[in-house]
Amino acid sequence: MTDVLNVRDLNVSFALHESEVHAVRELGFDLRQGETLAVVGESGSGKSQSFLAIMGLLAKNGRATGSARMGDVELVGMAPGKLDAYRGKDIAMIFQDPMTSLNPSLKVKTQLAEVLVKHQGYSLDKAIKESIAMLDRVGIPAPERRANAYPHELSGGMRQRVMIAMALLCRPKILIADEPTTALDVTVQAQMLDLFKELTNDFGTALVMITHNLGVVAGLADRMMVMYGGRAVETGTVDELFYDPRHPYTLGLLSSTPNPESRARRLNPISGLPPSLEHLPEGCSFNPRCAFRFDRCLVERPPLEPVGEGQRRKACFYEGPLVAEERSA
Amino acid sequence: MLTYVLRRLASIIPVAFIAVTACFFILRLAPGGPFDQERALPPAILRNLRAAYDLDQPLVIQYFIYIGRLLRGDLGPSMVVQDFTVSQLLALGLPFSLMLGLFAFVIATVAGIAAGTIAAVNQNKWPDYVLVLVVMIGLIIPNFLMGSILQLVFGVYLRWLPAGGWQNGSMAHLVMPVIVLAWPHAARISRLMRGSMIEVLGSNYVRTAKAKGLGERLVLSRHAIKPALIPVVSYLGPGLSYLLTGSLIVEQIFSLPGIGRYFINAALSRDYGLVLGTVILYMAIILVLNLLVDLAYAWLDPKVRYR
Amino acid sequence: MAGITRKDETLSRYADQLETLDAPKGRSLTDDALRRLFANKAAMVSVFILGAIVLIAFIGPYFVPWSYSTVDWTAIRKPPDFEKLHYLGTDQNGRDLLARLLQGTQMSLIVAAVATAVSVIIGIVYGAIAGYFGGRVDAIMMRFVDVMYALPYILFVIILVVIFGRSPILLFVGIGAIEWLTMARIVRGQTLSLKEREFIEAAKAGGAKPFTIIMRHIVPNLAGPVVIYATLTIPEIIITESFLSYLGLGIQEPQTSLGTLISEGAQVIEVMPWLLAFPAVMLVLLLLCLSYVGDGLRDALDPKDR
Amino acid sequence: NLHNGGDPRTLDPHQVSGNWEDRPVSDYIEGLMTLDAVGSPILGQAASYDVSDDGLVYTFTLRDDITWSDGTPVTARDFVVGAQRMQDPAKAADYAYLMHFIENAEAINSGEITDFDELGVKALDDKTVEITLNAPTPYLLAALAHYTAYPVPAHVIDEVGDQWTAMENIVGNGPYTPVEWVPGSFIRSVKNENYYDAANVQIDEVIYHITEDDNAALNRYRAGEFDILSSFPADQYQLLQDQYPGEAHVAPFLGVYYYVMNQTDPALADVRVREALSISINREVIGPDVLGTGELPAYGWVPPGTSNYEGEAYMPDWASEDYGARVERAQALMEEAGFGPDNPLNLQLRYNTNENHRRIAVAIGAMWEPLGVNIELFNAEVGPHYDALQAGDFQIGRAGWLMDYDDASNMLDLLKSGVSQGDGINWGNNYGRYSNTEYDALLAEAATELDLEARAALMHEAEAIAMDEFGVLPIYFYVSKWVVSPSISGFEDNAVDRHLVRYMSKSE
Amino acid sequence: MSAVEPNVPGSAPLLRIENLKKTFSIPTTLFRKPLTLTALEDINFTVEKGETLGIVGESGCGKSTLGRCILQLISPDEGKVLWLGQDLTELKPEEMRKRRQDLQIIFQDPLASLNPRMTVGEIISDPLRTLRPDLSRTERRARIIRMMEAVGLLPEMINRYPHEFSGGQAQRIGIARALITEPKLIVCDEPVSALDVSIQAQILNLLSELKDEFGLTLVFISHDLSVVRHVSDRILVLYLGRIAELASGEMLYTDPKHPYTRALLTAVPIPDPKRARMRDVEELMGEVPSPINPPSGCHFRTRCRYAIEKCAAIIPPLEEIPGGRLVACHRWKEID
Ligand SMILES: Nc1ncnc2c1ncn2[C@@H]1O[C@H](COP(=O)(O)OP(=O)(O)OP(=O)(O)O)[C@@H](O)[C@H]1O
Ligand SMILES: Nc1ncnc2c1ncn2[C@@H]1O[C@H](COP(=O)(O)OP(=O)(O)OP(=O)(O)O)[C@@H](O)[C@H]1O
Ligand SMILES: [Mg+2]
Ligand SMILES: [Mg+2]
Repeated sequence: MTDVLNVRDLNVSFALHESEVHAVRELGFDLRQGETLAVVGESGSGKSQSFLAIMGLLAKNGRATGSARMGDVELVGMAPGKLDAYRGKDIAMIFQDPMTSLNPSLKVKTQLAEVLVKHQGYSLDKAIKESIAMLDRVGIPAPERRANAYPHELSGGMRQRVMIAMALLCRPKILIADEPTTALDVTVQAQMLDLFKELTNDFGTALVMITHNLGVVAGLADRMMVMYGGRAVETGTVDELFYDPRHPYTLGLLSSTPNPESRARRLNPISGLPPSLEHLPEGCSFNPRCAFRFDRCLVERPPLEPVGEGQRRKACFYEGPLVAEERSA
Repeated sequence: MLTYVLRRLASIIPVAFIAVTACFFILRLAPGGPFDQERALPPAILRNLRAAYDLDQPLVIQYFIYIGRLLRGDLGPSMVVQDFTVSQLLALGLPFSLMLGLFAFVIATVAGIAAGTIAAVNQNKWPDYVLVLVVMIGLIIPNFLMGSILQLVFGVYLRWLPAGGWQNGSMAHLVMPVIVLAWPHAARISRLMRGSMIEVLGSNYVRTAKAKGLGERLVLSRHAIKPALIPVVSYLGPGLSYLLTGSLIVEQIFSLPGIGRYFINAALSRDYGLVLGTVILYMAIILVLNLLVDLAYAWLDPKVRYR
Repeated sequence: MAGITRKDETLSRYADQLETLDAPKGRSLTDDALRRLFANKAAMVSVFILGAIVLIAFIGPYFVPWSYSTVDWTAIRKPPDFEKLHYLGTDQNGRDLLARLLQGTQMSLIVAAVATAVSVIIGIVYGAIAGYFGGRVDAIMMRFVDVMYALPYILFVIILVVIFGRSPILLFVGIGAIEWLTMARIVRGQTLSLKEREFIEAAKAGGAKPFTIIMRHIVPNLAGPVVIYATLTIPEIIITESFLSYLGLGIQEPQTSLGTLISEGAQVIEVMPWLLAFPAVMLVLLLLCLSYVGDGLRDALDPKDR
Repeated sequence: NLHNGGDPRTLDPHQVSGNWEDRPVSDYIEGLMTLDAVGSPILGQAASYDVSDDGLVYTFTLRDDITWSDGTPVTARDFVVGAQRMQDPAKAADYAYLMHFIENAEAINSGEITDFDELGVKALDDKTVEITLNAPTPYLLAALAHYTAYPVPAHVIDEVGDQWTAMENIVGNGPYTPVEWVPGSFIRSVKNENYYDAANVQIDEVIYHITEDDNAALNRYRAGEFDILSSFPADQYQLLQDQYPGEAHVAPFLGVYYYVMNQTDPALADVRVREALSISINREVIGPDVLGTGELPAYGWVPPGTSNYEGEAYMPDWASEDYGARVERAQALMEEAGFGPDNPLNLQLRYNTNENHRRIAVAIGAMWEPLGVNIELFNAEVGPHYDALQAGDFQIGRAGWLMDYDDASNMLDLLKSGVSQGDGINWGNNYGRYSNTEYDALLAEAATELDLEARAALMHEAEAIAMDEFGVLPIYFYVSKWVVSPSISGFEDNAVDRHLVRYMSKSE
Repeated sequence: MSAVEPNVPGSAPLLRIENLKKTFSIPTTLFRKPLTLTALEDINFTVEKGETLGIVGESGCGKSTLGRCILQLISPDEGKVLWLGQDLTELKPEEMRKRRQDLQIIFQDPLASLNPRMTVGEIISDPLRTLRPDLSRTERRARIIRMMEAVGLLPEMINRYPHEFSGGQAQRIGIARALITEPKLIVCDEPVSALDVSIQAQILNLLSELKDEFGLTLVFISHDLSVVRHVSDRILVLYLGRIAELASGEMLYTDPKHPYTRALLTAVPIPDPKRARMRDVEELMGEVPSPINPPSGCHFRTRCRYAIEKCAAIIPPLEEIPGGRLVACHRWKEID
């Protein structure tokens, strides 16, 4: 399997009036054809911004450096005019916030069909037909009528599905899905996940799934990447990370998940507050909340290093077993 | 929605009626009358004049006489331009004003939207500053001055264009008036456009459009324009009605047969009939335009509902 | 996490504590906007020039050897002449143009400030109310605006003058009271779509009264178009003033205003160009700076933009 | 072959009142008398006339070959109908009073007589018109060349009534016939081939451009679009002289620009104050410097060149005095009257809105300053301004008088005392309420004097009385300001400022 | 906690919804009549003090609309919203505003519900400013900062604008705003869907603490059944604007009666990769029907494997069945 995306040393920062927010730091990962990479992590840890940077869609005050190569094409720093040849066609993105991400003054079908007209050179009629078919495929009832609706007439879930449909239209090589199913109910979510699976299988699309729902990760992803404070702290296959987390934050995430089968009264969140990106703590960013920290963590930042043989990596100095019972506070 | 349109159209009548009534009495509050001239008219003649125009009746009676005639579709005589009735004057000037106004309107709107968009895309870079400069010149330089300058430069010195007049109806006669009329209008539109465009360009749905790889042109023309037009559209209604009727200076400088001058001159010369006639006309124009604007809102922003 | 409590005392104590610590203070859009405005070069240069113009207009007359009404019989319609201390020349009445220009600028600045303030305030409040309440209220309020549009504004001014006599202040207020119409329409249009946004619903859920919603949630989001339109209104006001003054309804001789100076100067472009050039330069400078400041202000008021 | 002016109210000669209306009207309708190129009355539609010995009855015989532009012959009835319409109260003609010297005209006009046939204008037969006057009127022939005495096409009026001036109905008996009128833009008239002198009418088509903005008109003239301008902005005189030498025609004409002093005002009732105000005006700078077109300073009341007014023009002694001395004397007079630096006289000076009026007011205000007179300038629109003057609601007001007909009495009548009428005194155009019984008596005597010289002497005497008492403040005599392209010949300056196109020709 | 309406005289339930109905009209073209979309119909339930009612259902089934109706942000077409026995739909605006201190909502769309021109501090303090004018500035600020900490926002972010936050952070701002007035009932419209599990756990813990400590009542709308299950005492299942089933969380999960509920439960993703892969989702047949033109009879019948003729003819009533639960299905007995 070939790599479709190689990201190296990606940094994203935002200029604020007095300071700079360094939202993503030294991010690096590879994405293979047909695989599904789940990106999980703290909210505000830079998941969305990393991929917006790759798409060339940062807010005006944002700046990206580093490299993101899609085959031979370097995406970071490419002029928007050139990027447009790839965006929407080879690399597509489903945004997190479906209400504001759809144009309120255009009909759904217009917003869908234009992608096909632009990238596949379809006639408008054909593109609309295709779009309606895609709406149908993502499970929107009465797609012909919905295609004629304006976004505000749709419920949140339907808007989200429209966003998904939009991204899928060109069968992209890389699909970045930024929390695509958060607004969906489980039955539809299941449908969507199937759809994503089909897509990766049939077209070899590489899927990046940004999500908070570990259930979704478990069911869909091949590999996952955990982010904290703007950095990747652990990567590996889903099984590795779920059953043998090596980073305390990963462990924290897993243990704070509510289990549908058991009904504990209290959940186990990670104690403490997420860090401020403006002033990250010295050393490891996670250290103030970490139960396993030792002196070195306070002064030195652990690099993302391979663990054992495989592709697995983590950024933590602690080498011992992570057992929940051992956690102190 | 059809009923909405019909209802709005029907509302022209009562609103125009109110406007006429208000105007009728306000006019009479203002000092001076239509027959004040440089020299005193002998009382007998003044009496004759007043009788000829029913001005000798009590005000309320005059009002009912006027309304009565109005209901029969008669706007009455003009007191100052006696050879024409008010309806004739307006009917003669309106086609010209419509043509001039629409010309200027289309040009100004297109130019203004384009300039505003370009400025917004290049926010705080040199094209932005330059466009602001170019466009604002049209607004800052008062139209009488702009008119004179154009006339001198293109009419007198260069002799490229006729300096005024309208007798043979050639387009060349329209060039300067349209420029004078359209420029400030374009300036306003471009300013409003720039502001709202900047706002829209920062929105998430424009980001979505970019993510689709649409290219800047399409992103602007399909995704950004419509929402960005919303504040501009509210200006377009009054703006167009102003272009149709507010061309006094342009008409005077270029000797054009429009209706713009009646809107001010009739009031100044207390030509009661003509003032009321222009008010009715203006009322109709503005109500229709505002209706169009409100329909345009619904088109631009589907969330806006009619009630 | 017992902080979300009804224990007001605990919280008050906490509040006192906060005072002593340097916990971040709350800031508002205005503070931010000002700071951002200062960072905008074009706007700051313009602010500086504007400041200079204001200063010169108000203090300058004390340093000019002529008063704006003094007639110099020896120098009627003379171009700039440094020996006679007519630095910008004289008009057809032999009055010093520099003195008149300063006086006129002063007058126009006052007119612009007062009338714009009046028109902006009325326009915003009126437009926001109409747009926010919508429906019948909106229809009636907007029809009123239409009627006002249709009535010849000259008549209003004439009647105002008749009723209240000729006070410049009144005139400014009068002009402002005419110019608010378009502002109101623009504000209403924006409000119509703003009020459908979810954060307005959120404010309602927060128990805000309609008036509060309008003032706190709608009006700040109108800032962009309002600022821009206000900078568009100013030239209009200056010209309207000169027209009214020309009709004898505005500023009375021997006082003058920029607009008046220009409309007089426009008559003699070729024969006495100085009478047009200096006031025109002043006006263009003034208004261009205003529009750059307006842009800067709009940008500054937009938190997404820096 | 173009021309220019303001926007006419009407082309009906009997409703017309301004010179911009007169121009197209007088080119399409001709009265019994008409004017030659220099403005003197000559025979028009009339071939000849007789005057009775008492000067009260004039009998005119019409030309044989005259017809309206539609071919219908012009008859005496057309003149009678014209005169009757003029006085018809229902028609409410502004200028009806100009013809009130005709027998019964005034009574008909005010509705006292309802039988129009009693009017002193009668058709003796198809070709003979008889006019009966109240009193001998030396300027009658000139008055008959005025539009108030024009005939109307009775046959058209019979059919369409007041609509006869509509473009589809209009016919004339003059050298041109209007064919197109675009309000706000132009009126176009073409040569009337039925005109008796058509053979000598050179120009085929006249376009009267409606351009209210004088500067714009001048620009269009300079752009080659106009051949003649009927006025130009005074400030541009220099430019015209430099760049278009000889094309600007500035000629005196019959009118005076003056300030009225309200003599019901206690301060202004004092003749010393009035004298001080008058002599401290430096009239020599107004025309050349303030206005720039060189208007003649006015020290007397009757414009130079007025007909039937032979004799030395009034010129006060102080006119030749040194201006500085005059100001000193004025200061002394003011002091005598009780005003001075400590007790300044505050006066409001009203003028109607106009650039020139404003400038003159400013200049004169400045001239009065040394007298300790504080002037507050107050301008208003024409209507309210004259309302205020007529109501006597002012202190000093600007006014101007363009003579309706070329006769000194037209000027002097302005200063006659008011006449008692039912509900008060009608001061007419004597806004300042100047009143002097001797003056009134002299004028009354002149009105019945048949001998022109004696009549002129009486009037001179009256003028001197009023001027010596500073009844008004004449400032300057009007000039007409035309610009005529070198390609036009046949344009002659004249004091009545009426220029018929039939005398002009254009070379290519 | 009994699920059946106790309706003890004198002690009205905290919130009681009766026969609620809400339709929207959807304009079509210029000349045609607008279509009617029935978003909610025939909704009846009660919420007791201190209880958490979970609401689940297909997206577009009217959950948010229901939430808005409870808060009177939109007015229902029919029916009553009784707050302590008082019908909110009949209150005057002024009285309703006073009530708002007790009733709050956390909006579904985090970013859209935040005023883009207000700083976070201002947004959170906005309800306080209107509802608690008695507080001084510093006190208000203290509360804001406390609140921000409570929902996991750093106090130093107080001067940032909404667009400078990530989705999850924005969501927390919304939560903070709802909590700051110390309401008695909060409608949480997917309050944690955008949050990472750790913060989600923190918020859920916070909510349940508030509940325990002050008897806060929640109406908790979510898609995430594990979360709903975790927080809710009872769960209401909506389908196309109607109630399908209402039962205590325990019962619903262990023994779902309505076929739709069953389908939902099997689709819940399991956060365990191996089991997730093995699992067999009972996929629903067919399409979600449109609320504009819903199927006759039982709305779910088109996708229901148990549907019979009766289902197409008669709308199943909401029946009370043993265990104090309600279900709207003709065949609940026969199923399973
Ligand atoms: N325009 C901006 N200006 C300043 N800071 C920004 C801007 N946009 C995002 N940020 C900051 O960048 C950080 C990363 O944001 P990002 O959207 O990538 O988070 P995320 O991981 O996607 O979180 P979530 O799961 O909540 O969506 C956040 O702390 C956010 O506050
Ligand atoms: N303002 C409106 N105008 C027209 N239709 C509306 C409006 N608001 C909601 N709807 C419709 O009402 C139905 C219910 O919407 P609602 O937002 O309550 O769904 P929901 O259950 O919250 O969905 P989701 O879980 O996706 O948020 C949907 O079909 C939606 O399209
Ligand atoms: Mg995100
Ligand atoms: Mg919802």
